[in-house]
Amino acid sequence: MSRSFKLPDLGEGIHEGEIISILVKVGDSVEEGAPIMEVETDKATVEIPSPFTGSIEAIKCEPGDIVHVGDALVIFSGDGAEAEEAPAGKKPEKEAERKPEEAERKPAETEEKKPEAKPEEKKEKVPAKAPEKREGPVPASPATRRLARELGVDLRDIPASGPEGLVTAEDVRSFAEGVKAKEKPAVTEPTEKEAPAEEREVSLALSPTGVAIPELPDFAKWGEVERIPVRSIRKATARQMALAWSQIPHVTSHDSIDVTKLEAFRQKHKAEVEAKGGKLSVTVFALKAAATALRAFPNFNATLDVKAGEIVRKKYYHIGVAAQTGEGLVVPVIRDVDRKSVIELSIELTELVERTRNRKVLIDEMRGGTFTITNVGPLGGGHFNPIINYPEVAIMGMGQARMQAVVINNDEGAHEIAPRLMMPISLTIDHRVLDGADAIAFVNKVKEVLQDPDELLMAMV
Amino acid sequence: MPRTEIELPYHIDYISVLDENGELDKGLEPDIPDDELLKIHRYMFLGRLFDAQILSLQRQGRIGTFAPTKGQEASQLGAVSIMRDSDWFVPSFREAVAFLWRGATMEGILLAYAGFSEGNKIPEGQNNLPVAVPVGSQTLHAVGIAYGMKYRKKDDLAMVFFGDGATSEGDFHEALNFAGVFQLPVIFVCQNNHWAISVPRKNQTRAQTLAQKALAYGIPGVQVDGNDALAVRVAAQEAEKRARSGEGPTLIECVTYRMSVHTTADDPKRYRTDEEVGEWAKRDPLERFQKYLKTKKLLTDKKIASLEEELKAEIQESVKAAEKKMKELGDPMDMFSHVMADTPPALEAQKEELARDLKDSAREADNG
Amino acid sequence: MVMGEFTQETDVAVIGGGPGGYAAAFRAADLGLDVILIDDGPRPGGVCLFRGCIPSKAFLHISELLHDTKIAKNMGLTFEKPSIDLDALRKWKNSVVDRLTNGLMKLSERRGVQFIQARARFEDSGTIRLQGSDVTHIKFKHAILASGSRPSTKRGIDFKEGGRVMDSTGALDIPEIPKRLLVVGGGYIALELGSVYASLGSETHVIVRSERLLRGADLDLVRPLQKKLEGLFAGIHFHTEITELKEQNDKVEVTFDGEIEPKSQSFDRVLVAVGREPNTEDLGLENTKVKINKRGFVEADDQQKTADEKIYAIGDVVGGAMLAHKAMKEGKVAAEVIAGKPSEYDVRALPAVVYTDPQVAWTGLTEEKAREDGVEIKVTRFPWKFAGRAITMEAPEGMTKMIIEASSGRLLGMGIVGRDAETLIAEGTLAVEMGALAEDVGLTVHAHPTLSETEGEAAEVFLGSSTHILPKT
Amino acid sequence: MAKMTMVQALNLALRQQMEKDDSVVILGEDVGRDGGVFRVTDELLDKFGPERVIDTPLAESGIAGMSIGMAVYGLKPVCEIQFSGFSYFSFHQIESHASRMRWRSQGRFTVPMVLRCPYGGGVRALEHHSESREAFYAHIPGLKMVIPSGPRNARALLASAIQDPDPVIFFEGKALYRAFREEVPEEEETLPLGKSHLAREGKDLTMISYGAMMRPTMEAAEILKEKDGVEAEVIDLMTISPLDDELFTKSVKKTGRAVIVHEAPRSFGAGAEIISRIMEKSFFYLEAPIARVTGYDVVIPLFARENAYLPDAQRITRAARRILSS
Repeated sequence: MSRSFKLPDLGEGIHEGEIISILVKVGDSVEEGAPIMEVETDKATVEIPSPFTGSIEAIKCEPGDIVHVGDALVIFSGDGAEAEEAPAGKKPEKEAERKPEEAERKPAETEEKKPEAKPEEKKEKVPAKAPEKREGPVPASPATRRLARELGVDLRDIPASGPEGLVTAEDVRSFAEGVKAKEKPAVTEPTEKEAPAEEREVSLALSPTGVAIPELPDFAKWGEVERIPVRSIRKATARQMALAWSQIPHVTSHDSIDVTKLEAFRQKHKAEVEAKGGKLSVTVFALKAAATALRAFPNFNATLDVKAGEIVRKKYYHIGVAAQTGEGLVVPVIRDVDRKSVIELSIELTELVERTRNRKVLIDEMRGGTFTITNVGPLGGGHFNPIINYPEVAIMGMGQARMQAVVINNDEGAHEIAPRLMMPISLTIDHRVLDGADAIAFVNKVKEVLQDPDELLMAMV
Repeated sequence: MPRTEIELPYHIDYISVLDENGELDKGLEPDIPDDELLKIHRYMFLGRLFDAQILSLQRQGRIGTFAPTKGQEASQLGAVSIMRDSDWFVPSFREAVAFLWRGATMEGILLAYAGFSEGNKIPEGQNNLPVAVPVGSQTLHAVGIAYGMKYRKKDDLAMVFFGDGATSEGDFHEALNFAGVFQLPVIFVCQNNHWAISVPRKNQTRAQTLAQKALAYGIPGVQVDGNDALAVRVAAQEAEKRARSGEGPTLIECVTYRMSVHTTADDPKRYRTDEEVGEWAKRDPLERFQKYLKTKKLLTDKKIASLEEELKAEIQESVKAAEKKMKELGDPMDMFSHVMADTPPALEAQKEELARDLKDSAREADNG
Repeated sequence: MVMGEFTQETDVAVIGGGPGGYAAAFRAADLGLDVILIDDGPRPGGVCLFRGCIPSKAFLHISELLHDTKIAKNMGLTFEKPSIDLDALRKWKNSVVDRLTNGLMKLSERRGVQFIQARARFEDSGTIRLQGSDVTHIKFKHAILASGSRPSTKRGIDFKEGGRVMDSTGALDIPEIPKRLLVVGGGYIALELGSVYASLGSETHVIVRSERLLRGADLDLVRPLQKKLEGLFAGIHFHTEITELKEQNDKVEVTFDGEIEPKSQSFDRVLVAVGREPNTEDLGLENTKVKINKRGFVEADDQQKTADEKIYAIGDVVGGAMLAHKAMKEGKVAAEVIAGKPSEYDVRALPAVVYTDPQVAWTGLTEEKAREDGVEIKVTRFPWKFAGRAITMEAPEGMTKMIIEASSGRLLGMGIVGRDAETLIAEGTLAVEMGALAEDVGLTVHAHPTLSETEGEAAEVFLGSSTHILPKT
Repeated sequence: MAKMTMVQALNLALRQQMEKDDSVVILGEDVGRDGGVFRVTDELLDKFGPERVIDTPLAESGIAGMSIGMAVYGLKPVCEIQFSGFSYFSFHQIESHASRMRWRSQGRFTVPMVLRCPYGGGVRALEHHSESREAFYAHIPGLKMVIPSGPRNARALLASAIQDPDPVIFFEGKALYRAFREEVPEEEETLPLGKSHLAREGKDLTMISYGAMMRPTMEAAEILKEKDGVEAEVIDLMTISPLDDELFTKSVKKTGRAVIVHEAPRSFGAGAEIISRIMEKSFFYLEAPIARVTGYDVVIPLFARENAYLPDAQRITRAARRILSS
């Protein structure tokens, strides 16, 4: 019996994905749980494990396809138990034994052999059917017969996989899918008046704000253009950003942090952390500092529930870290930052970023953030205006730390100009929930922690 | 098959206890305590004097249209005097005396007749319905009230007053019929004063008595000398007993006479003779009752004279109080009170409109 | 109502409150449609509950009890001759009917189906006129005609209500236990009711126009029944008809033509059960586009649609097997089609049960029909004398048979004669509907000792693996 | 929720109010044993007994007058006049007493009674059985005049009417009694008296109606949408008096056009008052004359001609098209 594997519901409203790669081929034997393909969704690239043990009978998709939840992707033949017990090859043989028998039965014969099973006079009701179809009642359970009616297919057209020509529900479904696939082009042909459904879907996905999108001019008038479909992560980013921008009144506060001491501290401990498998980056310290500040200012660790008219304060500190990947921006989340040591965070962050870049991060690992940090420093850059990761209420961005001439108070309390390593920091807040003063206070707290590694150590407790 | 006479359960009695000359039928004399007799007399007398006072005020233009009660004091007091406070009094429009007995104030009555609806206000605790002008229509309200009493298992009763004219109205018949069908504690008191404005009693019905109307509805009816407070009282007591014991309603026809005008706007000389009025004056209920009380040694001429002084003073007090009140009342805006429990928006708008108009009128008057 | 005519609008008006009608009404209501169910009885139930299946089965239960007390003697139990209180018996039957119909009334209420007691008549393809109810008209989007059938009168025999010549309705009142009863007809109603009367003590004679009993059932199933009935009845006469029938005050004089002697006899009562006729008259069908076929039934297709697009018809009135469960299925189909579902009547195994002693039941294809249609079949039989459970019940006359497609081994039909055939037949029905092979039934474990084992064994006979029957060599 | 006809819904309202409050009593002709000639009071006699479900002698004035007395005494009578055509017998009780007892007694007595009567045409009845005379009652200060348009609002409005401290005249469209069923929740529902209901939202045209005429009006709105692409707003007055002019004057401000539908004769009918209010409040927004689709100023014809008299969806649609094109 063949079974089809369908794109499962990946949760969080994800209903489609793009096939990135297929890791198996027809004829392969696959263990349950082994990866069979990679699918990129709005949120991430995920590896899809095989739900069955069995061999691949057919593959219904190819890389680049956009597939929807419920679409059949791969057809497996045989069930696990049988495949394991019987030596390979035995089963096909058995099937081969039966098939000729079935093939031998001529339509005329079948007609005689398959009388109207109903004992009453129902015959007059049956309208004449096309001659090439199977005649008389096709063996199938009542539920299967109903399914066929519901899917609008004629039982007599369906190749039977059950014993002695019995049509199963699975036969009906896969037959109906085939019919649908064939019919598809005709159905989706756009009419002049209405934008194709697909197009509307795309624009809705990119712009969820409900604002009408003005017509674009024909750019080809002015020169050559190329059109690249917006997909998956790019699409998700576009939607998320437009949503945040339209919903949240953003205010960004800029400041600079003297990280001279921190950098010294970092250099000192770098090697020992590395030995444990982590990378002691500035982001790790920023995570810790942010957690400290979030605990001090709970309204930053919150969401505005507009419908309920309430601020939802979260009692956990899961901080997202923006990571640039080849496909776009992805924000994996580190849980319970406040309860983890710098070393633990270093290891976890390194590993998470690695998996993110390799598109191995799980969707669950990108959910549940309460605050986001985006550190563009490694790439360069100074102050910038980060956009809040909706429905959070604040995001902290860091630029590249640079040596600058800074006026400081020396030990005698006098002003002097000194070279200091200054890191630009930008904090964007949701002005519905937070005010400018809150932003300054939050940044000050972060500064306090990052300027002085001793403070940082205190925060780790 | 044979033609036989149908025996009806009721027949019509006529009751008279005290004749025109003050002669008494001892056997029928009701047992009324002395102080109550004196109280009845006091109200009879007060009613008579108050009536005259109102008439005089009306003639001076100080109050509006009024329906005098003169001559009908015994009909009313003989009946209402049996009532408890928890009983309900359902008047027509000529029951000022009964109203006073039931707790209404002269001041209120004066105010009402002077055109102030506030005078009609029935204080909490007084189970009196306000004056009902559409003839006979109030009889049904007594029936409804009595139904409530029966439903709530009270031994109270409702007493409704109306005149001879009302017996021609459909509502009167419906009321008697309903009360009979549901066996309700109602006493129907018909004050047959012989005149429905200008139409004499004989033109209201061919029937020999009004009391006999009860028979058609299967309830007892009785005719009494309505100018004989004792006779009315006897009939009322019998009706009361019936009502309180769940035996249903009674119709009492009090044969009396409207000694005065129908209302102050009426001129009876157009339709009846002075002789007729003179004949009835001889049967004046007040004089007869005074004779009776004198015989019982409860009253003397001297006492009557001093009582008259006292009552007149009381009336004067009331007139003064009422006239003072009239000056305080009269804000036209008050017409919007007591329309419904809540004033609907459109009515609220009309109210504002009147307020504006009043202001504008005042301003124009000032300027003009 | 005193004044005026009151029209009510509804999605679905169901005419007839029998099993087909109420099943249709309930299904339609469950699918979110506004439904009115009309019947001239006081509650839903129809012939089945008031004058058919249910009361007759109540009585048959009694005759079964009577029978058991008799065979108990063989087992060492002796009962006194039972005394029969007819009034109490009728009262009990009525209480059974009341319980069931009241239950239906409650189900109607709970589902929001409005039940109206009235006689219905189509005024046009969208309107029904009602007689006897407060609502005078119904404007419907769809109507389901489930008006049912009534005992046939086509042999020209007059029935007077309460007379000595009874139809099944009259017989179910059991006005008395007649000393001599003549039963006309060899169908299931005749045999069931005849059995009841015979058990209660009537000397019962059955005459049948044809050469056999229970047309439609395989003869090998009928034979054990016939043998037993020959003991219960005073006589069964085939090829026999009535030529004259005179109802008198205290008896009925009957003259026969056929295999019976003497040719003139007198009976206390006569029960005529010679089929049923559809109720198509007085329904105003002429005001609609509904078509009636030559045999008098309303024409309806697999989706129960009539020639009038707004009107559907189900149950006895469309012909076929006049069975409550067929009507119920058709009712559901009609309701689903009206609700826009792709439903159709595609029953392959419609069970039929005759509640005599022994019971006869069959489902799917019969052997006779298969032979008639030239279907290549194999038939297996398992006689109950090999079944332990049957022996413990003193019911060895039973037999279970299977009609199997020769080429595929697929089960096409099943037949049973014997005790409790009514329940046993369900396995066969399910197997045929599922397209099961005899092999499937044979490989299915049946509890021992039960009568259901006979089904497993009948299948195993086909496979050659029967335990209690020697394999054929 | 159970589906009910208006008759059943009204019955439910009565039953529940009687269960809740023992001062609620029912009286009228044939309301007891017969359950009312339209069965609105069906089975209430058995449930509440003859003291609370009172079959009265045949006298409408008696029924109304007695109800007034009961109400004054503290009961909450719900009286039934068998047909509105016979309510004129009781008219003077309503006008002379029920409506003004509160004023006359200066607030001491109120008359919390409900006078129910079937009204309107469309059921092929005899003479005097088909009139729609709500204007008579709407004209009387101190009275409330309520007309439901379907089972669910009928139940809620009747419950409110019974609970109302003032007398309510409650007209029940005979044509609606059994016309259709609606889900009516078992739990008590009320609707405020004096509030109209937005039955359908639209922007091109305002249609104002009530009672049995809501059905053809809604039907017309549907036709206008399907055939003309016109979005008609439909307002169900539910209470005729006191008239809620807020909703419809606001709607007319939006649409600029109005059609009023009632089966009562046109002159001095409810439509006249509605138009006056529109003139007072929305005059400058009007873009076309206001249309009235009503019964004519004739005695309502016997049923052979009744359909021509009663407004139907076609007439309403035509009127709407006329004002839409002007």
